[in-house]
Amino acid sequence: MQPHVRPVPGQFYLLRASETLDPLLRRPFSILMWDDTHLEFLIRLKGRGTHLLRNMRVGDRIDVLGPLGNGYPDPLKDETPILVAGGVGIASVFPLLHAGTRLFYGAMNSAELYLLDDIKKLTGNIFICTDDGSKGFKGNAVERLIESLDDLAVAKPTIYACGPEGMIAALLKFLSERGIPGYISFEERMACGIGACLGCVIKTVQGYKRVCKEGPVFNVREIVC
Amino acid sequence: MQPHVRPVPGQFYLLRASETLDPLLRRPFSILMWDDTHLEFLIRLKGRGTHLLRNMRVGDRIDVLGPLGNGYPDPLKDETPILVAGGVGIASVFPLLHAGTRLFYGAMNSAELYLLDDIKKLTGNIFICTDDGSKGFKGNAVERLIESLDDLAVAKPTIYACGPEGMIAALLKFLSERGIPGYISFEERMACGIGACLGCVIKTVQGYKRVCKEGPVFNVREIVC
Amino acid sequence: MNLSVNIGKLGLKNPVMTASGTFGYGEEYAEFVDLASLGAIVVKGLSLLPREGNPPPRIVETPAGMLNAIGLQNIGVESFIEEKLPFLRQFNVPVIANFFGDSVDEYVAAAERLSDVQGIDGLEMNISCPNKQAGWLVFGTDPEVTSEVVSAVRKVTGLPLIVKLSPNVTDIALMARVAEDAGADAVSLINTLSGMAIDIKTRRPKLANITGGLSGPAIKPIGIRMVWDVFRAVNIPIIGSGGIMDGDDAIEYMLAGAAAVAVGTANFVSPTATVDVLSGIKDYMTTNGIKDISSIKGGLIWEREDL
Amino acid sequence: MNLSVNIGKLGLKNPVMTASGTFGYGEEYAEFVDLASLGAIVVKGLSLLPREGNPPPRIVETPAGMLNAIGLQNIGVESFIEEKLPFLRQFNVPVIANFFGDSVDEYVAAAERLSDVQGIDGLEMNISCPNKQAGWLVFGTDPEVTSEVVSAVRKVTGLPLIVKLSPNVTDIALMARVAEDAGADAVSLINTLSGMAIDIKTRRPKLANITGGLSGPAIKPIGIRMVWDVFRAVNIPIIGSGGIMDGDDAIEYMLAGAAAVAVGTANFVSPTATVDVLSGIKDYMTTNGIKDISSIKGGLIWEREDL
Ligand SMILES: Cc1cc2nc3c(=O)[nH]c(=O)nc-3n(C[C@H](O)[C@H](O)[C@H](O)COP(=O)(O)OP(=O)(O)OC[C@H]3O[C@@H](n4cnc5c(N)ncnc54)[C@H](O)[C@@H]3O)c2cc1C
Ligand SMILES: Cc1cc2nc3c(=O)[nH]c(=O)nc-3n(C[C@H](O)[C@H](O)[C@H](O)COP(=O)(O)OP(=O)(O)OC[C@H]3O[C@@H](n4cnc5c(N)ncnc54)[C@H](O)[C@@H]3O)c2cc1C
Ligand SMILES: Cc1cc2nc3c(=O)[nH]c(=O)nc-3n(C[C@H](O)[C@H](O)[C@H](O)COP(=O)(O)O)c2cc1C
Ligand SMILES: Cc1cc2nc3c(=O)[nH]c(=O)nc-3n(C[C@H](O)[C@H](O)[C@H](O)COP(=O)(O)O)c2cc1C
Ligand code: FES
Ligand code: FES
Repeated sequence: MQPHVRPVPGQFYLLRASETLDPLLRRPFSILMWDDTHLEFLIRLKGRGTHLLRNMRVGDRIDVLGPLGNGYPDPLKDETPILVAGGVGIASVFPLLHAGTRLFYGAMNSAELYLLDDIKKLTGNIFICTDDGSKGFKGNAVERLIESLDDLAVAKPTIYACGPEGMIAALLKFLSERGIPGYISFEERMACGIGACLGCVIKTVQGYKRVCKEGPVFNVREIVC
Repeated sequence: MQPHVRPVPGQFYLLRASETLDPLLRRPFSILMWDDTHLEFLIRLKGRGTHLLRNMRVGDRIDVLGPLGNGYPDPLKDETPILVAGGVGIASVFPLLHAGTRLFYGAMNSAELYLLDDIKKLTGNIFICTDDGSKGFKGNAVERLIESLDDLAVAKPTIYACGPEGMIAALLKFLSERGIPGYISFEERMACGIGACLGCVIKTVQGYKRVCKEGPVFNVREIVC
Repeated sequence: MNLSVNIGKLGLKNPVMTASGTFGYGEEYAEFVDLASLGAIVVKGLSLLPREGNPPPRIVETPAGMLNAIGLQNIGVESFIEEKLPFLRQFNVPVIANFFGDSVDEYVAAAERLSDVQGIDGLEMNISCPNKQAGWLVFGTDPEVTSEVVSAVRKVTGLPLIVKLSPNVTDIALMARVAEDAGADAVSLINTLSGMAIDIKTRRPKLANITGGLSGPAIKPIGIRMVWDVFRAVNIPIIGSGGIMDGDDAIEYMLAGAAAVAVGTANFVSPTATVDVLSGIKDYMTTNGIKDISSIKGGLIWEREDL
Repeated sequence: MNLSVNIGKLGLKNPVMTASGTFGYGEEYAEFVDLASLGAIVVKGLSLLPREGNPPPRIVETPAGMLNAIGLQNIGVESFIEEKLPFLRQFNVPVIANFFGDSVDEYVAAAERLSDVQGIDGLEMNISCPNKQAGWLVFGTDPEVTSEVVSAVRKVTGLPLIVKLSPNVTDIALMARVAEDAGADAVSLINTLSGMAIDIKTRRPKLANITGGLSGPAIKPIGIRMVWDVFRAVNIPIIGSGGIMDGDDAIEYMLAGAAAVAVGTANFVSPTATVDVLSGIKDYMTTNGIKDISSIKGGLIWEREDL
């Protein structure tokens, strides 16, 4: 592999495993880890595209486009970043983990909690939750955040989050009620990934914005639910 | 693999390697060799379907439909079968080879002559030809047949042939001029392979007939050029 | 689980039919499929007299689809009745005769003859073929001609009459209304889209007939849209087709408004496609707690003011 | 090797154009493609005033294709001229402004304004959009309305005028003749086919707009057929599009009658698709000893009496 443009946390790549005309479009995935010659992704099997990726073998060629999108902004000096992830959304915030970073991580059940060992190597401040209680707190990551945030007593908490729709909706509600700043990585169907097709928009206070170009990370203040 | 219906020489199978919707249709291939648990094919790389077949690896699932079509009829008691093959057409007549069978086998060049070692194990009566003279007689298999047939002085020669269009046309002309009987395996685009779509017809004296059902082997007397 | 549906007065035990021209006369698939398990068998399009069809090549694969220019080759109404129908009558499955003509008179004569025999349970008129009297015009693209030919056939048959619409039109809903007004008991759509492919090496058309009909998964989005357009325009049942490969595709057509579905090109990809579609439909019903398949017809949830 | 072609009085250095709406305003692809190497850049469809477009989801993948319902989101003619055109003018490449309106007046006003500035080399009218005055009717499906709107635009512009035809019609050749008679210098086809997809779990349309436009390889056979139909019907040049993924596809369109080609959905699959198509065309010319690309236009070899 050739040396590549280094991504920043929260950016994503478009991958294509298919060599035929079906499936046709590339699939977007957040960058998980990287070094000079490797890119690593965490991919949850969903439909045809991810299954084709799963069936690839060492030595197969994959078509990679990226890094794309904006990535997470750095927290201001006096802010304390708090990460919130749901399921495979951990991939997006994982590169933000540093020694001691606080992470609220939830999933439907323990089988959908990924990378726990890698996470634990980086930080002990993890709040694990599962909907079915099979691991950690029984409930979702946002409920846990709401319960714990005041107790944590951190200075200027700033949320960095990625997860499924329901979690994001609850999070947005909480952050806006409490006036807490935050950055959330959004998902939308994509074709081009480079801002040309206008396929991937979400509603913001300034009208539709492209998840692949102005996003995937948006300031919570921009978002219109 | 489950025990399968045993094919007869000249029959074919429809194979499908693709698991996606493109390419969509199965591809027809003559049966080359078989036993209780194996089927063997000789496949020349042509377009997308054959390239997908090539990329398969041991353990991959392949979708197999067959045996299909009629296959070659047995020669009559007093007839002497003579096989004529062009390039990959050898696959079709290969199962007819017995000790001593006469085979005229031609190709563009020596690289497109297949299975020579296997053939030689079965018979010494081989007449090899290449268009470029890189192996054997310089010229095509039909020219060679025309030149040699009388010298062979066989009783009631009956031709069994499979090969490219040009070769088949020359062969049909020669056989009809000389009134020699013969059976030729034809190729036509196929969809269903089982006689339902009427996609694979060729012109015969009794109107269009289906290569997949009434063929692929036709009596030379039936064919309208 | 109730899988039965009605196409006019014709009751089917389940909504999975075969698409004309892709299932031969039924017998070709008998070794792969229990014919009695199907909702109905629609046979290859028949004309009054036998037809030779087009010269080969008749088939080309295209991206996620195929073009065909069979040219309506068939053995003719009489041979069908004598040679093919007795086989089909052995099975407990409705037989629908797809038919066509080059003139209104030919349509009428074929319909009359087919209505005259035991063992044919319904007629499907294919109006996607050229009208000899009107030159290149096709019966299924000019509303007036469509109305004339459907009305004429309606007069001579008491069998359930399905009109199979051409998708090569500006306004499919209009064509469906015309068929309904002319007496059709149901409409069937979509037939193939007119298409073409060229061999760039030889510079010749890949089909001897130059153009052909596009079918297969490639056209499914167009079929779904047209069924939905027609569903909002007529009161008679719709038989949906176009790229149905599995049970999920069939459900998609039914949510758009189809009462039943026809499986076409999928039979070529897998000879058990029809029964696989049926078991996929059952799986969906089980998973989603659906007791009666008819309850999902037109069940698309949507809100838009401008439609 | 001569790759240059003419679209009316507009000379292109090669026949590879971008398809409107798939190449943004050009700048999005500047890091992947040397814009000056293209035949022409056709920008995203512009309206007099900016448009918000449809709510998401706007995109669905389909077998060998995709549906889009962007809803003609664009920054409007004025912002285009101020913010986007200066960037494009840096490159030695013709810029074609694709535009549309909800009424004849809006078409005329947009065309007038776009004809008024330096740096726009041609206009492409998209007539596949709904006509507010005529309810659901689309400018591109009723010959009388098409004639009216094209004539009106022709009167106010001296720029080469390309009319982009809708494929959702019974007779595309008729629509092309209407455009030619109304003063078009060229026609461009095909735009997307109207299609739809349903999520069977939620029973909702996969696109917020319910229906969308089908593009990509799936529709290529329809595009080729329509270009061939139009080629035999008009004398003005044709810009072919619909599923062009590589040089071979482009050659296929040119053999059917296209003078130039537009690359659309392929840009999403590979951002270098346009230049890859161009080099594929060159390879074909080399392999086949073709000196002048124009010599293959309409070079399909065919014989049939009934057409
Ligand atoms: C910016 C971004 C980052 C992402 N990062 C990750 C990640 O790190 N790991 C991971 O497992 N998944 C990630 N996803 C989701 C991932 O893109 C989808 O799961 C994947 O595209 C599904 O493809 P499929 O063919 O398996 O599923 P199918 O459902 O068959 O896909 C059909 C179509 O829908 C699109 N699609 C389906 N689900 C989504 C979705 N959630 N978001 C956007 N498009 C979708 C596909 O791209 C495809 O075009 C991310 C999505 C976005 C937008
Ligand atoms: C009865 C029969 C037996 C055959 N036996 C053999 C064999 O033993 N070994 C072998 O290498 N080839 C054989 N062929 C030819 C083989 O089917 C084609 O080479 C193959 O289908 C090409 O597929 P592709 O996707 O690689 O090529 P593409 O050109 O991409 O195929 C496009 C389409 O055209 C069809 N097609 C292309 N060439 C042919 C052809 N010659 N005949 C029929 N359809 C064609 C394909 O099936 C496909 O539908 C046989 C063909 C027939 C009809
Ligand atoms: C090879 C072939 C032959 C067909 N013959 C007929 C026919 O005789 N009469 C008819 O009404 N439709 C005919 N059709 C159209 C199909 O019945 C069906 O409407 C169409 O193919 C779309 O469905 P599909 O995409 O599932 O194939 C034919 C289609 C194919 C592919
Ligand atoms: C996302 C998208 C947006 C499009 N926007 C426009 C547009 O604004 N104006 C227009 O005339 N055509 C538009 N089109 C149609 C394309 O220009 C092209 O005609 C069509 O997609 C067929 O070509 P393809 O199959 O190569 O994509 C759009 C197509 C797509 C996929
Ligand atoms: S995916 Fe095309 S603009 Fe975002
Ligand atoms: S391939 Fe269908 S009839 Fe032969």
